[in-house]
Amino acid sequence: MSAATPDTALPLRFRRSRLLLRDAGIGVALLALVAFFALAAPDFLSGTNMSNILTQITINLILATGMTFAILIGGIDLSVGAVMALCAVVAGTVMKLDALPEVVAVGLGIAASLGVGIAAGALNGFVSAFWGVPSFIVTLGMLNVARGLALEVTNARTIYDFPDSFIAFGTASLFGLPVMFLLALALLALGWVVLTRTVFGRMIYAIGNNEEAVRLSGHRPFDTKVLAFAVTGACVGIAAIVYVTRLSIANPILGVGFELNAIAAVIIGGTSLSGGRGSLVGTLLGAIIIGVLGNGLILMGVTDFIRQIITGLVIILAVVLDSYRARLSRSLG
Amino acid sequence: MSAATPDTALPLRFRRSRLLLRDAGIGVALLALVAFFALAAPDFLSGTNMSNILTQITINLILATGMTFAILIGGIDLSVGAVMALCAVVAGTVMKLDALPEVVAVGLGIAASLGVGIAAGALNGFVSAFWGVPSFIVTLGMLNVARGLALEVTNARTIYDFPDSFIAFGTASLFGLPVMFLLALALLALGWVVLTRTVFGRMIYAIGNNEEAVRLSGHRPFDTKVLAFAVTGACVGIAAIVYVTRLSIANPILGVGFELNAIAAVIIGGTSLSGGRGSLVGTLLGAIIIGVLGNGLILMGVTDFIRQIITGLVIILAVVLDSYRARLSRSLG
Amino acid sequence: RAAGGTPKIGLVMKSLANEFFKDMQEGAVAYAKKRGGFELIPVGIQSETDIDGQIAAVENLLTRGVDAIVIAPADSRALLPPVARAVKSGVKVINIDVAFDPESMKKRGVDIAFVGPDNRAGAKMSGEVLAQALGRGGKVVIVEGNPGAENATQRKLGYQDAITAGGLTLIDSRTAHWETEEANSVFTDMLTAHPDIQGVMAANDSMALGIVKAIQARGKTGAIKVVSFDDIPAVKPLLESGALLATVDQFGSQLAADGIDEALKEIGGQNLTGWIKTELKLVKGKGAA
Amino acid sequence: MTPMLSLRGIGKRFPGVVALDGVDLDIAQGETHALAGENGAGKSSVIRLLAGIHRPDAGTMALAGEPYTPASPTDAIRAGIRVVHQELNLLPALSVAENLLFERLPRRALGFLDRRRMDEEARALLDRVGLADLSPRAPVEGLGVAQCQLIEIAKALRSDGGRVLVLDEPTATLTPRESGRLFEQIEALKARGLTMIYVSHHLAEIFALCNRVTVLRNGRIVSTERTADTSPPELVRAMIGRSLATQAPVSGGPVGAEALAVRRLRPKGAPPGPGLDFAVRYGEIVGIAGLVGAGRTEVLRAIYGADGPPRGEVFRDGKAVAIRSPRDATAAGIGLLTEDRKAEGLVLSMSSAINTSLAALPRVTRAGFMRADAERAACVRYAGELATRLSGPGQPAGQLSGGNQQKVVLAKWLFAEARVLMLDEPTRGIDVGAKAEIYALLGRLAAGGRALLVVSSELPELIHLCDRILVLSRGRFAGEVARADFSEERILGLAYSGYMGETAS
Ligand SMILES: Nc1ncnc2c1ncn2[C@@H]1O[C@H](COP(=O)(O)OP(=O)(O)OP(=O)(O)O)[C@@H](O)[C@H]1O
Ligand SMILES: Nc1ncnc2c1ncn2[C@@H]1O[C@H](COP(=O)(O)OP(=O)(O)OP(=O)(O)O)[C@@H](O)[C@H]1O
Ligand SMILES: [Mg+2]
Ligand SMILES: [Mg+2]
Repeated sequence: MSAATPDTALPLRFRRSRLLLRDAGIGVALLALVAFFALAAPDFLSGTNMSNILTQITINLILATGMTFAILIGGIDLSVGAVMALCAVVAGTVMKLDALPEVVAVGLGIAASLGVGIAAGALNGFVSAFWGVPSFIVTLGMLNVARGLALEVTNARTIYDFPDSFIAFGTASLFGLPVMFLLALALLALGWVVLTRTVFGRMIYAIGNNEEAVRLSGHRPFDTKVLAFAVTGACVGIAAIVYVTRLSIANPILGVGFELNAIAAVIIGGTSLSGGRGSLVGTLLGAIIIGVLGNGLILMGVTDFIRQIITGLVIILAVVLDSYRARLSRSLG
Repeated sequence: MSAATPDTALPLRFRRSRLLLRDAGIGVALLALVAFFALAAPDFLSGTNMSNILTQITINLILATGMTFAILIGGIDLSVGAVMALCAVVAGTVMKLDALPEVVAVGLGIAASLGVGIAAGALNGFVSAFWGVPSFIVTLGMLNVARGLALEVTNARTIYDFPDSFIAFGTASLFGLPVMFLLALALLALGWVVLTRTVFGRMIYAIGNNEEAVRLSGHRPFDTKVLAFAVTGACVGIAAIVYVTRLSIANPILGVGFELNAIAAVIIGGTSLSGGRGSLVGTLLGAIIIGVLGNGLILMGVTDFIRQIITGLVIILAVVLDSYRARLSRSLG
Repeated sequence: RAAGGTPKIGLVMKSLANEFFKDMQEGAVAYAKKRGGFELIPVGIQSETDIDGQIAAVENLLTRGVDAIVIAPADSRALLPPVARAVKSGVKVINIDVAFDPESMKKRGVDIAFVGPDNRAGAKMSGEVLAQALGRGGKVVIVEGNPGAENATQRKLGYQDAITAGGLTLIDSRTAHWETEEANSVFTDMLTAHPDIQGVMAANDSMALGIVKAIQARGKTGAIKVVSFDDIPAVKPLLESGALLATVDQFGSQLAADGIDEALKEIGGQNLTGWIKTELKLVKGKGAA
Repeated sequence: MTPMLSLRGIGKRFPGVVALDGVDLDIAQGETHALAGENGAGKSSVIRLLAGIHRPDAGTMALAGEPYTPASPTDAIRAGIRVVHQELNLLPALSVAENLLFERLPRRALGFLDRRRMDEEARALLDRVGLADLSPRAPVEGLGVAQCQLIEIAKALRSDGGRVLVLDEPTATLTPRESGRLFEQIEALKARGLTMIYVSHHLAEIFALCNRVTVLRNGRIVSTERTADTSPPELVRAMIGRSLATQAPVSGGPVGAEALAVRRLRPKGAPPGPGLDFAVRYGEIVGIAGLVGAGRTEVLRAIYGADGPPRGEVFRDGKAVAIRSPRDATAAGIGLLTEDRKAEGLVLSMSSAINTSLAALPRVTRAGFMRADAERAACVRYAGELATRLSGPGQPAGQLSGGNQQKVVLAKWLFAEARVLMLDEPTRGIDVGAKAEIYALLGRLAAGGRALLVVSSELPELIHLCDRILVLSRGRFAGEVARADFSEERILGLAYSGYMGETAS
């Protein structure tokens, strides 16, 4: 005999294909949706509309990329919308400093947005990891703090009239695709590499899986947690810049409810709310589903209230479909 | 040895006191808060103000009671605010049916609200348990469906002018306490009995901890899950009635964001977001903390934005304090 | 009460996160400082729909023993019970911004004076500028505020009045919940579905900002005309460039101050009722007739 | 010579439990030192102190003469102490290689994983524990308990076990084949002069592998002796304070009617073929033997409906029953004690009493309300019968020692009183004294007319317990052995047969 574990090869191959299928599951839901809208709304497949959809999902995609880090490590970040507003108004304030040359002001503004985002994220991570308190509550607190700060620093006013050179980015295109979307995609790809190819990424999955086991292996989950939330925060900072360049305003009440959209993209994409399982590929698909749904129903001329009802139903349907895919792949495996 | 349980009596007493301490932890935070406001805002401790606070937390308390069931079993219900609006407008519509005698119409309206709430909750539970999909997404979908339906049935209009006999309940007092608050308290007490003393409650905790072990012990977690979400829904139906009797209107946009407040009360109260751990006593304290905070800061005359910032900080502080309590009780134990 | 020193006036606002109400409150505070002789206690609520929070605010003001309340109600009926209770306990109440429902007031046996602009008339003024620019048969869409919000309803009605009067064709009407980003997305999609849109009526300036960006992104600047409501500072450049054809200033910063004035009159013994209309001004952008 | 590890006056208390009390222990450089003792005696507690998970309340530790005060597992690992804990601590969503190398993932510049080196290192480690055919890139979830245990062991073998290698019941889930492989590794490490601490309830292993053995009882040291100077019976006496009567094989009662039968049963992952046919009668104890991965667990799970409706037919009392889920199975009077107590058997954070009653709630309820006293009484009763060491019925199952957790799982199924009881590795981690009690208990159950189906990786256990043994090999029955023909050689021969291609014996 000696063939110790004789039939492992087979299930392994199965498992590989199962992984592909896993992402494909929600992809099928997306394809179905696209096919439906292509038939139901003539303009849906047009180039402009595709480009519009990509523009519309850009901010959610960036936030969801960051949110994926927080959720994978077993946490959640409810503060992204409010912190985004804070980032935007801080960046806006800096960019409008007359004392500085335009380029410098814009550069500093971007840096400030990133800085605020990272600081808020790291603080979320620090408080929840250091005192071992649920990130749900910590980030709920941060939501209030950030929103209050944003209102306080602007006194509830909208900041507007930014340098044209900066605003131009918001609507620029490259190879027919919105530059901002390409940026979001690049960020997602970077995140994917980090999550799947680096020690930091593996640590995130590991902590989300079994934090105790990570500790027993001689690691300190604390550092990784703080860093993961800082990544979420960095994405928020970037999203804020994208917002300002696209809409050329920064106000303290922007981003209300964006956290739910971002979380929805992550969870529809198959990432487990309890951490440790999921991928950014899923998040991309999840964000696109949400975007396509909003766009397609308007193109079809569905009225507001009915649109909201259908949106709810399709979100549920997508994950239900996904569960059949999971069952199928389980019975195959 | 074989002396199976040598020192049973001692540790049991230990455990009892630890449990008390567990709830006490967040209670200490509450006491500190009350003491602070008593000093900082002279009117805070007045009878009218106490009664105001109780009235103000009533709806959140009812929703949080229901939410505790959903979270303990390992789920969450994001749809409570929207379903509450749907319940309210359906109840409102029924109550205004001219064909019916007033008493009958009011009775039917209350029944309708409960019915809609229970149906929505059971549907949430059914979909998430049957297809094994995260309740986060299912209830997010339900949020949209219910809100859309509420807007559609009312065409975004407010329903008003309810029978006085019904409205009178909203402001009635008993022994100097608001009747509606007493109702909420009774509901919470009932929930506490169900959770701690019945088979159903036992199942909820066990499933929240380890669903697989429960299933393999020969149970069907499915039924319990559907029922638990139906309880959440029933609480929503009751909250809707309280809303209507208190504010004497029913409109389709009421309850926006109420889910976050309810979840916050539950989590501040020490219930674990991943299920299986927590108590309604904690939820009560959590809801009171949120209520006292909002009320006290207004009485102190803190401006709105600063108030929001402080609210955020205190929420974080409360759970951090609670973590010290947990550490303390662990080291005692 | 007034006998015991300077009168206290509570000012109950809606969400101060809204620029309009923030202006209003600041105007009131400035006015209080200028005029003197009374103490002003301003309070706000977290969100537009936080009726419960506003009731709590009213109750808290009563706890603090104010002599008068100036209120911008979050709901035209739900706030009446506590306010009516206040009136009956001798507290003077002045209603600003959104009027209490007359029937409900009658039922509760109170008649509270309303100081505020006519949103519907204002929207009609703004809409008429668009009607004039497009001529009869012009194809327009409305981007609405929060469904169920009184202002949103009034402004939509006003726009519809202008559409009827000007012979315009309304091809779509959707909500963007008062938000810039959502308005940008929603209008972009409306434009895809109806490439022949010639004009937009936005229920507030924040949404107009997003709509103008969507028009620019399509390269249709000038081809699609926009009117809106509020006249916040951020739309100044749009008015100057003509990207925004018109908006309406309802002098929000004076509204609360006016309300306080009336409240002081009541404390002084007068009894005010009915609608004390405040000024509305049409602000025209470049290119508007 | 200074000992490698030295413990002086170590004490550790938990609420209501004194886990360790004045423990003095010296582990010499290069020796393999066994810790023995009943369930809950404190063996794992010693190890958790060494591993930096807990801190002693009293006493001092020294490593190679230096004071040793680990504040966290990190410190312990830095000091060169490597531990295979009694319970699995793997990361299910991560790959085999990542789990193996998790303490220090091979990295390149910028924190990138060095996947090639990872595969290579992982392969080498898998090789050493006999998992050569497992792909390093496969995720750990979906692997059997035994494979997971081997991965835990392989993890600790990296860098040749550090300075001190601690193995806490490493063989509890392994069949003789894997255990043998492990012993080869231990011998090789011994030859290199590595210091080891070895915990096991299998006395034979202790005598075969270890130089000295320390016996713990109730948190105190009873004796430390060279294995050459003692004997298994003496050791047992030291552990449980009395001799263990040599036991006659368990004898069931008079064999009755057919209680459970399966026809053409095809469990999950079963090879193509006609499926399995067998029956168990009332009063009978039937064993299922096989190597790890032979599919024994899957047979029990299939009958129980744990993976959905079974493919094939199941008969109870001669009548076909439709089983779609475990609930149908329990309704038909079938119980299953699962193999993985942590994930499938227990609700760890809830009390022992709650865990005891979990499969028999109607027995402790009245009109939908729990009868807490009845529940506690049941827990106390079974704790007595199984000699479970717990501080009280309220103690959370997760705070019990491994063996005592297993006893609570057993208590759950005993309390449920299923007419047909299937047990998957029922004595995993249970001490010798209690094991004897449990065998007697199972015998009494059978004598009382129950039908028992037992899966075990310990052949002596099956031989002692069963009336018949079915041998599974690669998902197929390789044969059935009657009590008269029981021998380890015979059964092992059959177990291997499926892996020998055409020349099956
Ligand atoms: N975290 C804890 N809280 C309370 N009691 C504990 C805790 N950990 C261990 N104990 C108790 O300490 C005692 C010793 O447990 P330990 O795990 O050391 O036993 P063991 O000798 O390894 O037993 P086994 O052979 O069953 O593994 C047990 O009574 C156990 O219940
Ligand atoms: N890589 C794998 N992929 C899929 N299934 C596997 C894989 N390895 C093992 N299995 C399944 O799990 C079972 C292995 O489980 P385990 O190692 O516990 O062996 P067992 O015979 O089922 O039970 P026991 O451990 O009691 O011997 C195999 O029978 C096989 O069906
Ligand atoms: Mg142990
Ligand atoms: Mg097995």
